[in-house]
Amino acid sequence: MTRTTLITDARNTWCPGCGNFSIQHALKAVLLEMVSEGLPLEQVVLVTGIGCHAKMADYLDVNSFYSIHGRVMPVATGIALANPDLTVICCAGDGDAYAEGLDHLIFAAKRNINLTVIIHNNRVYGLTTGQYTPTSPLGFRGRSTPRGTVEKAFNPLELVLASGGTFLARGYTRKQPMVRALIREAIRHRGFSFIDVLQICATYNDPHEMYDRLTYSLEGHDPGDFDAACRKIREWDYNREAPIALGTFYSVEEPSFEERFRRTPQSPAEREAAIRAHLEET
Amino acid sequence: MTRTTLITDARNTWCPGCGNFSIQHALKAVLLEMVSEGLPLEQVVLVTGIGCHAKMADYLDVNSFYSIHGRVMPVATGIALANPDLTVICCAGDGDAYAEGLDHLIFAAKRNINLTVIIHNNRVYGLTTGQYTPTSPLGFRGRSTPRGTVEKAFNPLELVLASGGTFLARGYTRKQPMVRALIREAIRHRGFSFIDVLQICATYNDPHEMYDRLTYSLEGHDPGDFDAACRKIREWDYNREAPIALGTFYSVEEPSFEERFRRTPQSPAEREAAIRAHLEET
Amino acid sequence: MTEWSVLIGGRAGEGLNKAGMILCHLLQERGYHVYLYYDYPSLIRGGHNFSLIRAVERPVFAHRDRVDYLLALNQETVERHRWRLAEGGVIVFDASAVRAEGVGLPLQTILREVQAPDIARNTGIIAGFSCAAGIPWETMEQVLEREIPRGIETNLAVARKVYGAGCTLRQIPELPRGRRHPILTGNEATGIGLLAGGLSSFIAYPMTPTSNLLHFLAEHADRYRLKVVHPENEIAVMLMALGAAYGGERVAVGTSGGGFCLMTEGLSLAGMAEIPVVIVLGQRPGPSTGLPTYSCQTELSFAISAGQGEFPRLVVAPANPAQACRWSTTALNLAWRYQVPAFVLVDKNVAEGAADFDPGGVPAVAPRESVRWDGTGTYGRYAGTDDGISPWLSPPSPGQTVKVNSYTHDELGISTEDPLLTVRLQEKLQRKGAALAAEVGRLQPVLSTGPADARTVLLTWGSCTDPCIEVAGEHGLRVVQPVVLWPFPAEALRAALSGADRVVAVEQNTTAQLARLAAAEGIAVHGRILKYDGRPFSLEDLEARVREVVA
Amino acid sequence: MTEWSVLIGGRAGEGLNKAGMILCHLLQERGYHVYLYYDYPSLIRGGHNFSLIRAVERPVFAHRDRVDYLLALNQETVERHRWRLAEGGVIVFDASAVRAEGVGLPLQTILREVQAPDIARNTGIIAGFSCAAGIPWETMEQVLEREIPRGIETNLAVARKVYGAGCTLRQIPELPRGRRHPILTGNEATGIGLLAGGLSSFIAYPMTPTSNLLHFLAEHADRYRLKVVHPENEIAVMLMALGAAYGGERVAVGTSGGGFCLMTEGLSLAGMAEIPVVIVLGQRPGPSTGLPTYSCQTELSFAISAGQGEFPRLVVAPANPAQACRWSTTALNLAWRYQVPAFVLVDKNVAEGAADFDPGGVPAVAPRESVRWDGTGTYGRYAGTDDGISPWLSPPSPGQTVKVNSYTHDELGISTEDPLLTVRLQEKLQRKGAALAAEVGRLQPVLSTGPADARTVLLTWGSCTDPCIEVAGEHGLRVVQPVVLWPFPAEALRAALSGADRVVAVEQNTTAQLARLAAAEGIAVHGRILKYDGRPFSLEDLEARVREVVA
Ligand SMILES: Cc1ncc(C[n+]2csc(CCOP(=O)(O)OP(=O)(O)O)c2C)c(N)n1
Ligand SMILES: Cc1ncc(C[n+]2csc(CCOP(=O)(O)OP(=O)(O)O)c2C)c(N)n1
Ligand code: SF4
Ligand code: SF4
Ligand SMILES: [Mg+2]
Ligand SMILES: [Mg+2]
Repeated sequence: MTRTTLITDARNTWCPGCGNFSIQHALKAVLLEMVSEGLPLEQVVLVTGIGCHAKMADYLDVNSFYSIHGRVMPVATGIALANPDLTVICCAGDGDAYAEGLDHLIFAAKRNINLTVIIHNNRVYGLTTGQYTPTSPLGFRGRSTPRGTVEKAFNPLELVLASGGTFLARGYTRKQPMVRALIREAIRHRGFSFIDVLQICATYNDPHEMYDRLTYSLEGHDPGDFDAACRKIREWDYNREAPIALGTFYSVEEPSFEERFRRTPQSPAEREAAIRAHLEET
Repeated sequence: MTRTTLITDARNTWCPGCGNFSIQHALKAVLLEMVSEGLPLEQVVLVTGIGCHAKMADYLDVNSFYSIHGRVMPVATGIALANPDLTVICCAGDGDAYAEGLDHLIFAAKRNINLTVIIHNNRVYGLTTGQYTPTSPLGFRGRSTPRGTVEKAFNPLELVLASGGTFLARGYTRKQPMVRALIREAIRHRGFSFIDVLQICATYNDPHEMYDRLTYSLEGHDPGDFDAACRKIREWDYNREAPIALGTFYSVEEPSFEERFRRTPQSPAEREAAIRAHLEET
Repeated sequence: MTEWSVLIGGRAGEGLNKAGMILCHLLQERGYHVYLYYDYPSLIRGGHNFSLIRAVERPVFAHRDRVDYLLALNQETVERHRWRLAEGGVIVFDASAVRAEGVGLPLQTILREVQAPDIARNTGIIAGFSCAAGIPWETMEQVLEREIPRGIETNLAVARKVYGAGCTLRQIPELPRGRRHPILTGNEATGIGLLAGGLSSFIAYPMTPTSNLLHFLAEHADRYRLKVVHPENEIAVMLMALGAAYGGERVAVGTSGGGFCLMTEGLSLAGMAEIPVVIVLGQRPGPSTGLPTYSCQTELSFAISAGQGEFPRLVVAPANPAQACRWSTTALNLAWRYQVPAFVLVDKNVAEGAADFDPGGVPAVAPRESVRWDGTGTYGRYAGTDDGISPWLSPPSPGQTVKVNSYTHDELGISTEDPLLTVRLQEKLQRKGAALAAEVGRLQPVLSTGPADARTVLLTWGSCTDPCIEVAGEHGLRVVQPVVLWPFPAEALRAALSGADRVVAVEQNTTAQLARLAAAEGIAVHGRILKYDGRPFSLEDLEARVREVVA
Repeated sequence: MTEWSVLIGGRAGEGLNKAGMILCHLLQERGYHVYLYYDYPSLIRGGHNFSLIRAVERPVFAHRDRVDYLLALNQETVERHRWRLAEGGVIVFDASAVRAEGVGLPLQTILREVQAPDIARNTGIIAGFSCAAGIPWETMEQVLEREIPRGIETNLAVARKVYGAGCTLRQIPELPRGRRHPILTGNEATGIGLLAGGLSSFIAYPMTPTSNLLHFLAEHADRYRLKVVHPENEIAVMLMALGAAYGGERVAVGTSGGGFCLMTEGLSLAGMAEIPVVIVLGQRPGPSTGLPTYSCQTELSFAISAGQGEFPRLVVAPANPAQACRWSTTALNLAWRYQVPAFVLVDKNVAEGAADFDPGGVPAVAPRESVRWDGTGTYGRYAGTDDGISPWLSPPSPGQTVKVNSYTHDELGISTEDPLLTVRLQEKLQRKGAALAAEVGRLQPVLSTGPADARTVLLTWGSCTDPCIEVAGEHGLRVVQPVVLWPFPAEALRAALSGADRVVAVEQNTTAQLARLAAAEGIAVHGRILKYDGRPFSLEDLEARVREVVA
């Protein structure tokens, strides 16, 4: 029964007003759409880290790997390697993907492995009660930095672009239809697709007034133009106020990693013959 | 006695023709120069990872922390935090800094902590006998990829620039005087200084013919110009042949991390009083 | 013995931990020692949270199932905890949200009248309780003023309305009391202990149950001129700590099992390079993410054997905030003395449980230094000595080089692959371990409570200790707690167990890890009382289990 | 017993491992079983390397100090190893570089004459040896042709010149021989064993002593349609492996202690999420970087207790390539059967030592699957069963969801914090562990050699086993080797030790880790022979130590 709604019976424990709801709705809607267009739902695998965002694995009634903090990308990479036909979607936190496991994000982009990565970028550690993350602005006061951070945020899109990602976008949880469109586009994209979603954390970090004021939709932007992508990505540096573009910054086709590892499994008899032949040669 | 030469009695075991010799000479020369100009040698601390490059810790007769594979940056960060007056120099391998411990490199740059980072980028794991690294070109045949890699190299300078590094340069071991000049400049620079040194590995990866042909010195380049730095950094992507600029791409002044943590240590009496006062308030 | 238990429950995000602390303060004002157990799931709002406070004439660190007062902010609290209500127990509840028998308070109306925010419902309930328990208005006012930093006026207005309308139902009598003490969690007490040990840097990545140690030290960094750093992940934490220690800082890190996994490679480096560091390791149920906000004792074997290779280390496991403070100081001092990694192995119950804390228990601040280099000849970071401890030097030192090394090395710190130097290095580490063990043996590493001639002994550790002591008291049993778990104090333990013919291990894990350690030393354990649902033993729980086993 | 030892030494980078292998092949052609120990420091060129080959009538995996032939490419080899020369032993050396008594070969001249590269000096020395040992030219020619892939003509030219000028000095007689066998290192045999177990993916980050397993499987990936991936670091290795296993691959990883540290968090995830994976863990001396290219047995306790929380796992520790092959197959099969992580715990001596390998010892390829879901009702990844093993399903499966979870979870894989479900999960894991232990008990987990009534037993494991067996033989002792070390086969061990009144542990570490494990099960160990210089026991070494202890 729950199959038609894609929602499990697990009790939802996100705070009222949390941006995660918006991402959940968007993702659910896209999946239902794609299923109605013929995608077998069982082909979908959701991989999450640990954090508020990660509860998506409990809430969505799809295959899921509720992994550990920071390790969404390698888990997802392993799944895509095992079966390149699966649609592997990653919901990762900013603490997850930008701090604990940043290297994996960069290598997933470098390999251009076919994953759809949605970063629930609330710019705070939600579940551990409000510490700064790598995208918290300079001076952010969290529980580990009560006098304010002394390091600037980095711009994750810049990093992923430098790493070789082939699809880069930014969303905002209070612009749900666009998030939905971006997720759809990202899943369709063959290769590494990355969406940094600015997510409201109602409890520890809620800059919605600022986002509402500064965000705008990319228009007339050519996502095949690398230099234009750079410029637009750099417009806002996650520290100072500046216009914040939403939409797809960059999208190009490149060979994807997991395809190079497609193999027909060897039967036991074939394997045995292969070993025998090998040992004879040695 | 060895103090004047800065070389210990340890037996040198680099292969004949190895580019590490060139970096060693350059570094030694710079240190001797700086010492003659008044830098107290005991203020210098060398931090290395594990790999051929890392033997520098055994060979140079300076304070050193011969650490573990991939962890040069956090060790060096800890040292700089402990004592911001030390001159902390990092010799890291490309396997070290770009694979095993890439996240630390990015965060060191993000923090703009005052380190001088020299990457011995031979684009191969030397000590473990010749596997590809993140800067090995697409198709590189190493012992873990005998049919050639299926992922492109990334451009480490692009990544460090996106991370917030304030000094970025590239050297080449067969241009020793320039390497020396760059190291000197990097040590002088207050903040995170990063030099990607293209290093010949005589045994597993020796593209010196190609480097000799394609490298050129940056001239008339303004290292304060971010966009120009981007352009020059992107000229060569570590995969296809293209002109390879050597020199300082980028250099700007920003507040450095360790300075924010300068503290006069608390005496036991002060500490005791502080605890007493604290508990009284609680 | 006069004692009282109070439970306050509601939804996550409603400030139930804070409310529990206020109740502790109120009861302390009435002359009691207090203990707070705080139970919450891993989420920010909406799950069921509760604080359980026990107030007793003497210091305790254990709770009872039975409660005298049940304070309910929502219906779920009543449903979940009604079974706990003792005879004559009273339910105090928000009548606008809960249906129950007892003291129903029209909190919605009251809050609306004084335009108080929702969070002030806690104050309302606390006022209802105070009134029912016969706690004088002045006492309550004073505590609220001290403990509520913002909006005290509105809160007092709420309290006044509730208190004014009520009457005393079940008096909690005042006891003659001494000096009021601060109420500290284990995390805070650990922090104070580290500070008393001379801590100058603290580096951590947040992870329950030690995140609050990071928060506590970050909050008070200025006061102690402390460097507090929260880096990108636990690998960086450990390696930065080692860099800082090399540079001359006295440094500790905090984490839990999952984060500790990532520190193990650095731990082994600390062992080889002989760099001191203190690791506050907070246990929570695994494997893996498990139950992040609950408790267990499953990392003992792991802490003892983590990291490749063999090297000396110290593991202490305090049972409560008082021990946490004292042994954290000791851990820091021994780490620096012996240049080894030292663990303060706590569990969630110790780390986040709170109790009134006697400031007299804070060790004197007299940081024990490493042996210092005497300045003659050439400095060798790993110079050979009888006890395996080489003099310490942090750079800069004019004319000398300080070389630390993760490879097998000679006395100067230069790498070697020579078999004889390898053996020498291994034996140096062993000698250092033996010296550490000898010193540990002199520190009373095993605590024993109860009749020395009792034939039955509860052998336990960490947060199971205080419940064991209370239960054992009633049965005339002895309780033996090794506080130091490594170097394993086999001799002291054998002495503490002498005359016992029935040793029962009480642990919060599935494999009886302490019992296994003892067995490896030839110390037999005859029974096991194990618990692994993440919750601490209540006295009733443990009492029943003990009765089964000793029967 | 007829046996011969040959040492060939020179500088790193001069191909001494390859030369050792060629010597093995030559001696095998003469009808001998062979063993190769390869000793090299962690550097690419210039240090001292040597291969030590022992040729015996029956299979062996141990070396002697004494050698009959010393083949020296440089003076250092003669100086370092002269003491080894047995009476009547012969030194064969490059007279252009070495001064010694014996067979001096003018290799510089010869190489110049035939314009051979420097590396062909090996061939020259080998030819000198072959001639001196009376190995027929045809045999040598055939072996060289088979083993030297490039430039065989030049090499043969060198060999011809050397061989032509020499004469037989110390004949190595031909033995009647069976079928020629491949000569495999432990790494290769492990690879073959994993492949026989149905391996479909191998993921590793290079680290001595298991890098060569990665290289071997990468080299032969096409032949076996294997996915071989070398990711950014060991954390990624472990997590990719778990992702791949979830996706349906049979996957193993390879590493050493330092890299394994970084896998421990993923290991615990494997335990909680019940995802199988095989970890080939190669031991090398620590702590930390230590001696990267030498050997030890220090990760037993670590492998058993690594990772937060408590969960079942399998640890097997083969003694030689033959066991490595067989037990790697078993490890893979049991991992997938029980959905647990399984270790193949080797040491450098096993991993990089080589011996002739009987292909008949390769287990039949019959991958043992997990229990499969029967397709009825709703699939629950963690469905409760008597033995704790839940049916396995990899996505995609129409109409079903496969949810794995690092949190404490219910049968469907949804997170829970409920105490009863927590207990149920913990007990499910315990039952699974018990089922695994029961199966292990039926697999002959403890091997016993020598007289069953011998009162003195050498209790040993891993690469110490074969030296023990050879030495024990001369003293009439029993040797007991637990091949499975976890679940600890206490019963089988007790049975194997029955009647013994003197148990002596022989291990390559400082703390006698196996002895400790045995003690924890109440099995007493009376003596310890420990070695911790990174080098394997030679038979003379061990003989002397055993004589001391059993005296
Ligand atoms: C290795 C490890 N370190 C620390 C933690 C504790 N932890 C759990 S979630 C989390 C941060 C979550 O932040 P983020 O990824 O941004 O997710 P959010 O809660 O904001 O959605 C941390 C530090 C952990 N589970 N594992
Ligand atoms: C955690 C860990 N993994 C693997 C290794 C093995 N290892 C030693 S050096 C090295 C690579 C060195 O490559 P690089 O950093 O490029 O240094 P180079 O030898 O090329 O100078 C590796 C993988 C290790 N020491 N530690
Ligand atoms: S803490 Fe923030 S991110 Fe987490 S559930 Fe609440 S609002 Fe959402
Ligand atoms: S292997 Fe390469 S990097 Fe290493 S010492 Fe030899 S030439 Fe230098
Ligand atoms: Mg977040
Ligand atoms: Mg390299």
